[in-house]
Amino acid sequence: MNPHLVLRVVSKLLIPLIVVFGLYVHFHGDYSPGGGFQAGVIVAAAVILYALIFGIENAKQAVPTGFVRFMAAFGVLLYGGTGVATLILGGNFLDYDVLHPDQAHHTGQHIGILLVELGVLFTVFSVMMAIFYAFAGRAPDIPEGEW
Amino acid sequence: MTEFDWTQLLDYALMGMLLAVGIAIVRLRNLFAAVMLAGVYSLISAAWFVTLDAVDVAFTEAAVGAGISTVLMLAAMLLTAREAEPVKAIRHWAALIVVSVAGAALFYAVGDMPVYGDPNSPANAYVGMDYITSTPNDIAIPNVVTAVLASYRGFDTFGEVVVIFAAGLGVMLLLGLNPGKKTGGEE
Amino acid sequence: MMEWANLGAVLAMALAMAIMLGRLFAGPSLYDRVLAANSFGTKTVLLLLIFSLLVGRADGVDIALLYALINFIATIAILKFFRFRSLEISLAQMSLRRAIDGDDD
Amino acid sequence: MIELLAERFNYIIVIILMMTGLYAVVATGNLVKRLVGLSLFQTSVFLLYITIGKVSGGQPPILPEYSESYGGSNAGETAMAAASPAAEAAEGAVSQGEALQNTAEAIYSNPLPHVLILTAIVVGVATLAVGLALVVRIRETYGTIEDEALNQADYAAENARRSA
Amino acid sequence: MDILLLIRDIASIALLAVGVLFVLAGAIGVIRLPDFYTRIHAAGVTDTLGAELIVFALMLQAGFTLLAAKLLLVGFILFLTSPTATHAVANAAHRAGLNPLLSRHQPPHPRDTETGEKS
Repeated sequence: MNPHLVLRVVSKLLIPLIVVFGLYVHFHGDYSPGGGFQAGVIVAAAVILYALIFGIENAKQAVPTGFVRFMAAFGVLLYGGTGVATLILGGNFLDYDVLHPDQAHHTGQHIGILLVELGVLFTVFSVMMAIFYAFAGRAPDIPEGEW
Repeated sequence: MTEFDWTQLLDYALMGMLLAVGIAIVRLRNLFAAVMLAGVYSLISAAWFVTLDAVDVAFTEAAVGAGISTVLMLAAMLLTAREAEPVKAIRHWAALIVVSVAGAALFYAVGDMPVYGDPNSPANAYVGMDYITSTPNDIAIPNVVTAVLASYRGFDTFGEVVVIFAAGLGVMLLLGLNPGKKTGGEE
Repeated sequence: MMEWANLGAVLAMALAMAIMLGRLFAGPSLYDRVLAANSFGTKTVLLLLIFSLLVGRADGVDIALLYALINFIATIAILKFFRFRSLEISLAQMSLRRAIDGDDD
Repeated sequence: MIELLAERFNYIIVIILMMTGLYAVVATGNLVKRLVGLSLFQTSVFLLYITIGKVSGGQPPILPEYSESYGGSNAGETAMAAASPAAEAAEGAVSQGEALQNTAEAIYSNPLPHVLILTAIVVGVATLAVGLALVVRIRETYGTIEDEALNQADYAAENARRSA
Repeated sequence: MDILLLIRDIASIALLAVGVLFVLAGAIGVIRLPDFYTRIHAAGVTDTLGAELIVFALMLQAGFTLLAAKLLLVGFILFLTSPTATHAVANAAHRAGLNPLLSRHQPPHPRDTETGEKS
């Protein structure tokens, strides 16, 4: 019998839970503690748990390195692009009020904050994953005697 | 404030544990234990952040310090060494002198700092509190920290995101994002 | 009355954490330390839960939830790193390899 | 003197932790241990900022939800402001500990340090990763991460280059 | 109505007290028991039960709110992760060849001393 059956079953239960919790933290960040930074780290932690239990190769199939590389840049671009969009629409850089005509509810602010936090989420998640892949993919060359 | 605030006891307990863990990290030579204690250290500091009303910071510290940072340090340690060399006596004493001089200088400055929890201290009296009063009118979201982070100081956060991206890029350049199995050192 | 009970529970949790720290420092083997760290995390979760109800903020519960998850990940990570010395090999493969190579540890 | 220090206990803790981290950075030759010390130091700076931003009797800087004004599509800004005390009262029913701190009006802690530290933590772990990556490369090149051994290896290489 | 509240409070306090007792007993067991495998009993078993009891006590205090749902989630996650982590630790220690302390008063068998934990 596989001795790690328990771990595998429990992680299969937990990983979706962690991802959903991360997304909750992200999208509920306006009303409770949370936001892009935290959510990115939490989602990355879920993938790291997957990699720990099921192996790096499987994790790289789930979240490919090309995707990670792309998303890290895309997040920064999304953030900067939001700023440029407000600039084009006639406001200041990152002045979100111009994004939506509804000024009474500050809908523009909500849209802007959501976009910006989404950019933060992508970048933080991708950078954490990239760092993890970079460290974990290397084979250790410590001689066995040192352990 | 006439009544003694009993939750203050919790602060003291957490502080004591923080100190104990910090000193233990420095004294331990086994890097595994040191890294594990570093995770515990950030767990305690995050618990203290909760009592200090900084729930967002506690969130981040818990996720980063106890999760990602521990995994990273373990991975790096795995690639480098497991045991630290003992500190030489001369370095120990030199470091103690440096630390005590710097600590004494900082300690001397403590008297000029504002009292703990002072609502009128320079840090709390001006712009920080303005954010709280103006957020309902300007941004209309309840979490002031998110409002300041993403809207008032959006440009600042943009810089931080670029820094994170640059750091990730640096790691990718140094170690390679997709290293083969043979790049472990024997070339 | 309720507040005092909660306060006592919080302080008891802090005491339990402090005791756990003792095992964490002393711990003769590494597994003792891992066990103590894991248990410490559970107690921190409980401390945060009780504290957030003590002061009447629901926010602490989210953080406690996160702790419970992250603590598990950290424990698994430490065990895996210590046991298999590499991240490359998954746990599932490891038992296979062990069966082929024979139990060398 | 005692009272002066007792009112500023947070700075004392922060200074001791900071010096602990500094000791680890200065004294140990192991580069990974140094980075651990650096992160200790970093955490003490975070604590300094957060303790400065704490207001006694304060709450986390999350305003009571004005969810009514979100739900009602035609509610204006004034309704938003009016709804907030009601929501706060509703929240007070949940909160058990109101009796412990009798705050008539909600006091909030300073959100600005929280924002600064929030980003600093994530940036801190990213830069820590860069440092660890450098250490890994050093280990692969030199075969050691103790700084004295690294110096000796450098001297040896320099001498070999000169004599050649 | 008032009496119901009182019953709820008393039930909550009782659960809290029992839970705290379990957790404290576990902590004392971890520091006092002689070897790893006995300590894992103290830590693993009492932590799970104590945590669940405390979470239920807090749920009684919270009433039927979102807070109670979150507390239930925390309880569920602790219920999953705490035994799993303990199992993983015990499994790893066993496979690494850490031997249980069989008797306190006799010297250990020579076979045990040479295959001890390598750390």
